[in-house]
Amino acid sequence: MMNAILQATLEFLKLYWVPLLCGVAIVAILPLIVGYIVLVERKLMADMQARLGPMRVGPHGLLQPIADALKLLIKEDIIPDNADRLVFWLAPVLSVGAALLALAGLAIGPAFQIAQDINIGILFVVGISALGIFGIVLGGWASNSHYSLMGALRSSAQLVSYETAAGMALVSALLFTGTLNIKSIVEAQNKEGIWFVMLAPVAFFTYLVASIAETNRAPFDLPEAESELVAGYMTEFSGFRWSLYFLAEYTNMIVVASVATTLFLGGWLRPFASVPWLNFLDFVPTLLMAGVGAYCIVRAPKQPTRVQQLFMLAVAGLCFVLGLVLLVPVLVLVAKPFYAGIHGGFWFIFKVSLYIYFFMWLRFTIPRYRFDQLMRLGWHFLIPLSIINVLLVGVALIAGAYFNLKGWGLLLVTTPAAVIALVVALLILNAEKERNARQNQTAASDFYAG
Amino acid sequence: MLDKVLFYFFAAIAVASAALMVTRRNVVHSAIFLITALLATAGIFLQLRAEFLFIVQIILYVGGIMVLFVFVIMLVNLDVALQQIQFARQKWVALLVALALAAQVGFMFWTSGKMAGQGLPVLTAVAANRLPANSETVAHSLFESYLLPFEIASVLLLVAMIGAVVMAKKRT
Amino acid sequence: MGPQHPSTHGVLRVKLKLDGERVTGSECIIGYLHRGVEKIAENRTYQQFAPYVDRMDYVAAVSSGLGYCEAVEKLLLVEAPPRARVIRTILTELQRIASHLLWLGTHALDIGALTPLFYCFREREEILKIFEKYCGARLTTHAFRIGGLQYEAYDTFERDVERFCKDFESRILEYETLLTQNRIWIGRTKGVGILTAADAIAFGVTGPVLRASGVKWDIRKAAPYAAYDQYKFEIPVGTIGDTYDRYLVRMEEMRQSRLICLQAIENIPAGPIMAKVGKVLKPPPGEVYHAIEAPKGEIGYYIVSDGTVMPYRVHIRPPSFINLQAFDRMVRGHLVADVVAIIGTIDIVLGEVDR
Amino acid sequence: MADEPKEPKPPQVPTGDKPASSTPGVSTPAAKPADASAPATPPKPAAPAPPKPPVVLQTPLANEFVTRFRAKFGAALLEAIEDRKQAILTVERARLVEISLHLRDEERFDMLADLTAVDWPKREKRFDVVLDLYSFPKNERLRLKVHAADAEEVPSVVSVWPTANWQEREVFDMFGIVFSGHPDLKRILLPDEWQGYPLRKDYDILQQDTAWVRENLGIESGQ
Repeated sequence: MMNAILQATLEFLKLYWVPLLCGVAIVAILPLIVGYIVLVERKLMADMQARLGPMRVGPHGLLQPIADALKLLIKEDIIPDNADRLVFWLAPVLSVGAALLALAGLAIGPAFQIAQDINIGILFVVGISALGIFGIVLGGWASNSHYSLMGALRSSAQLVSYETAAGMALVSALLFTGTLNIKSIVEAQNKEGIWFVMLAPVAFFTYLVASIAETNRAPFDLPEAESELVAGYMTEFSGFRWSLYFLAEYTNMIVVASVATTLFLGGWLRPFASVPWLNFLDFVPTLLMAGVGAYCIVRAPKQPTRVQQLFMLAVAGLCFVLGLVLLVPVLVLVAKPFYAGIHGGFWFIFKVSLYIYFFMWLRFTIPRYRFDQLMRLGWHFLIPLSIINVLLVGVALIAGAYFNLKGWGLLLVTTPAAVIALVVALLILNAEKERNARQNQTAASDFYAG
Repeated sequence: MLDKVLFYFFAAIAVASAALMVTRRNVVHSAIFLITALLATAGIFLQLRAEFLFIVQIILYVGGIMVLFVFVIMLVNLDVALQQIQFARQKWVALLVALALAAQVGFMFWTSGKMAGQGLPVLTAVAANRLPANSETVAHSLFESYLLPFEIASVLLLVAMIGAVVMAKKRT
Repeated sequence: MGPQHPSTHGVLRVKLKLDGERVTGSECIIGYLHRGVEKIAENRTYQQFAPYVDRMDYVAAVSSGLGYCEAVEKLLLVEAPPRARVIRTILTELQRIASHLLWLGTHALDIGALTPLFYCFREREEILKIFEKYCGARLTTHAFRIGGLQYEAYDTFERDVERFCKDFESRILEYETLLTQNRIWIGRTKGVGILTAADAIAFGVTGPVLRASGVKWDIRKAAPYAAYDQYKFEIPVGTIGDTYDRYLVRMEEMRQSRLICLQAIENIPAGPIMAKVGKVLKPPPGEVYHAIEAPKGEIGYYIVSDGTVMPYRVHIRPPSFINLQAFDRMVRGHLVADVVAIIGTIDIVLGEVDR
Repeated sequence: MADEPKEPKPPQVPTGDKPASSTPGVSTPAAKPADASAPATPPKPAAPAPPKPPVVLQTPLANEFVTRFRAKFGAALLEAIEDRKQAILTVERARLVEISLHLRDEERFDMLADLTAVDWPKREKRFDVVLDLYSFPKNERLRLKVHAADAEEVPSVVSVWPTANWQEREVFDMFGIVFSGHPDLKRILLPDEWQGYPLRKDYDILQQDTAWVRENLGIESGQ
């Protein structure tokens, strides 16, 4: 029996050592990436609020995430008495596990994808991230305080209802690709020469809103911020356990952002990838990196302490090296095969960070929805809109095939579809207003169905 | 070789969690073990290269139905459920049915041993690349050869949903 | 919602009777910050009591100080010189803007918008700098004395106030772009916490809350005090008296206050800043009730003097205390999430509620 | 009361045994006497004399509003004076609610700005319950006063102006005056089990509820 297992593992290793390695790499680097995303968020928030944000730890607060991580590791880990130990331990693990597993399905660059060619790509990602709900519900239940249970139920109700809307939005985009495999989706966008966001803008919009709600962020971050629920399901967790939830939330954000990029914004394709005369765009990444490096050098002497100046110079050096790495495949012919991998990776990360920037931007500017408004938006507005949008895109596709339009030609057909969808949206909205006016808002509405 | 090990691994988990699920006193624990059982069956689908079924199993059962289960468990206040005696009085009837079932399964294994082929028929899955992409095959069969049953089933589901909503409406 | 709650603006405990998510009744338990100001007043001379007045509504200390000083001046039948009255008006209007800014910031934060708080505090900082340059204190300023002013306006006073007023116009637009047209903000505030005009008057509610319900009444116009009769300004009035109307009324009030300051700086009359008032104040026996328009409503001082150095009885009519009574009427039938918005929109300061 | 600029006040010859304050009321702001040489400490009047010693500023109020009011209520109106141009009506305690209803409906004093009390321990009717009314249409203020002895109940005006609810509770909390007909008369600012009524003159400022302190704070005394 023993050698059977040994042989099986050897066989397993021979077959899958590359994705295993990538998996380990991702799981190791991710906390760091998430830490720096949090830093960027705090800096952005500060900048928008006419203040500076974390400046103390390292130059411009660059070492802040490491300090946070250390603090969280050392912090005392309190388990509320007569809480259910097993579930209390399991819940955050489940949450993080689901988020990281979903990350496996995604393709950063044409070469870099952990689960190489599973042909249910997008479905795999969406399905696995749906497991995250258990982490939240069980977490709320395990800390057995009434408030966190209520918070957990509310956030999972929100997740469940917005998943349908997100699912339908993805369906209308998948109509164009015809396959679920991530790599072929991006190829389809490359072949068509146009990103699907132009073909199905309404779908992109519904997916955007639904993904914000799905990751419990910005106007929909009700469970944590609700004044009497304090921190929702996360209240009782402290120290590292809490940071697991935090990690799960930000990884979910990355997962959602990369699904949107792959499906709508053309994955790792350079904007106007197939347009030959726009090739100078290849130099944009290097110029960007060089710009950042130069800024760091300019700022370096201004740093108060010696070690911070060195640190800034190191960051500048890193940026220049990256710039160089991005430049080499474009110029040197021999490095042509690497071109797709490196530049693809850059553009993918660039689009994902734009998407996440938009998340953060929303968080700082607009106030929070009330829970019943949130559910009403989900059920009465988003889901019907996305279903109707799927029908309209289907009809548009048939018309497109009939006139056998290709690429940009498809726009002729899909834009009217989008316009009709918007008209329908407006119809739903003022139907909503009349219903409210009639009801003068005092009727008790069932909160979980919204 | 790898498939065999994987299969046994998932099967063991499925059986163990099913057994645990039934014996747990705490409702939430049994729900968790039910989820692990479902995930294990999904694993077996994957091991048989049916990834569409794998993901549908996860989305449908674990992501959909189990969430509902856990919701209901949370909303119904738990301590009442705990007090009720877990095992109803018809213990003997249950034992009888279990024995009958075990006998039948045993008979099935025994006869299959007799047939051509060797012992426990463990399907060795075909390598992934030679299989047609199974989401397409599922789609083809579902929407082409069995379109009518598909439509009837959806209508049936629709009616069930509307029924549920109507019943819920009356109560609030 | 216990006394240590993040969004009750101080130590206020609210017992909510809920039916599911809906509030059916509420009871405010107050008194946590009760310092017995009125009892202390009976054992302090008139001048010694002045700083206590600032500690009641610590967000609008200048205007409560003005109310007290003017009440005692009425008791003494003394009139502050014109220069003092104009400077008092400028400082009170600046304090009104500062108090409204603090209200806007915390109110928006309760409803979820993070950024307005920092914008508001940036402007409020400018005002507090002016106070600091004028009388050395930022919050509990004790800027006025009975009979006039203690300090002459420092030399760049006009320029500072003018600079502040000049760029405050664009700043208000900044807040408005963030909130007024924001669909979620409207969703959270429109139709929430409605108080009809009749209820408002019945509950004795005053200030922006009353004006938002449609009653056009402002003591600065009804019974002008200090130098308000010399300036032109409108009184913003709401229509249905919900949280959104109160928001609009207060934003408009900030604009009007800015106009008053601008008009006032043009000609601050020369002359003495202190009336002929002796060191020891012994007002002739009798009583007086003097009310002014504080940012939160009508703050009234009922002072009874028996001719001695110490007042026989001082009663303060605090706007927050009486406005809070209307809270129960406004919160009925709303959701728990709205309770936070309603507490914010009444704009109460617990120091003033408990005295 | 709109403060029109001060016109010289007719000095009113004070009756009673107290020397009048040496200089008449102020005529122009600048000419205010250096220090208000009001009598050092007015001797406490004998019981039957009007509660406050007559002083140059209080003139009997004789405008048409008072005549109309006297015509309607006659005996209920005990005294109508004007102190520093603010009208004060002292009315009979029993008919307070009836008078308030009249004032609110006919005279249109639709807002009760303030309700408080003053403690004059020397008088046998020691408490003054003071109501400050305001009328939006007429833009006028009026002060109603009611005298009440220690154990006497004052009829509550919550039915007329709901705003009186908390204010009466505060007066009860601070003075111990019971308002009959008040929906739930209990302490509003002080802890419920607090003994004594702080704002009474005989309640020394340093005195505190020693029982409460010993029990809650576990120390002998707060000082």
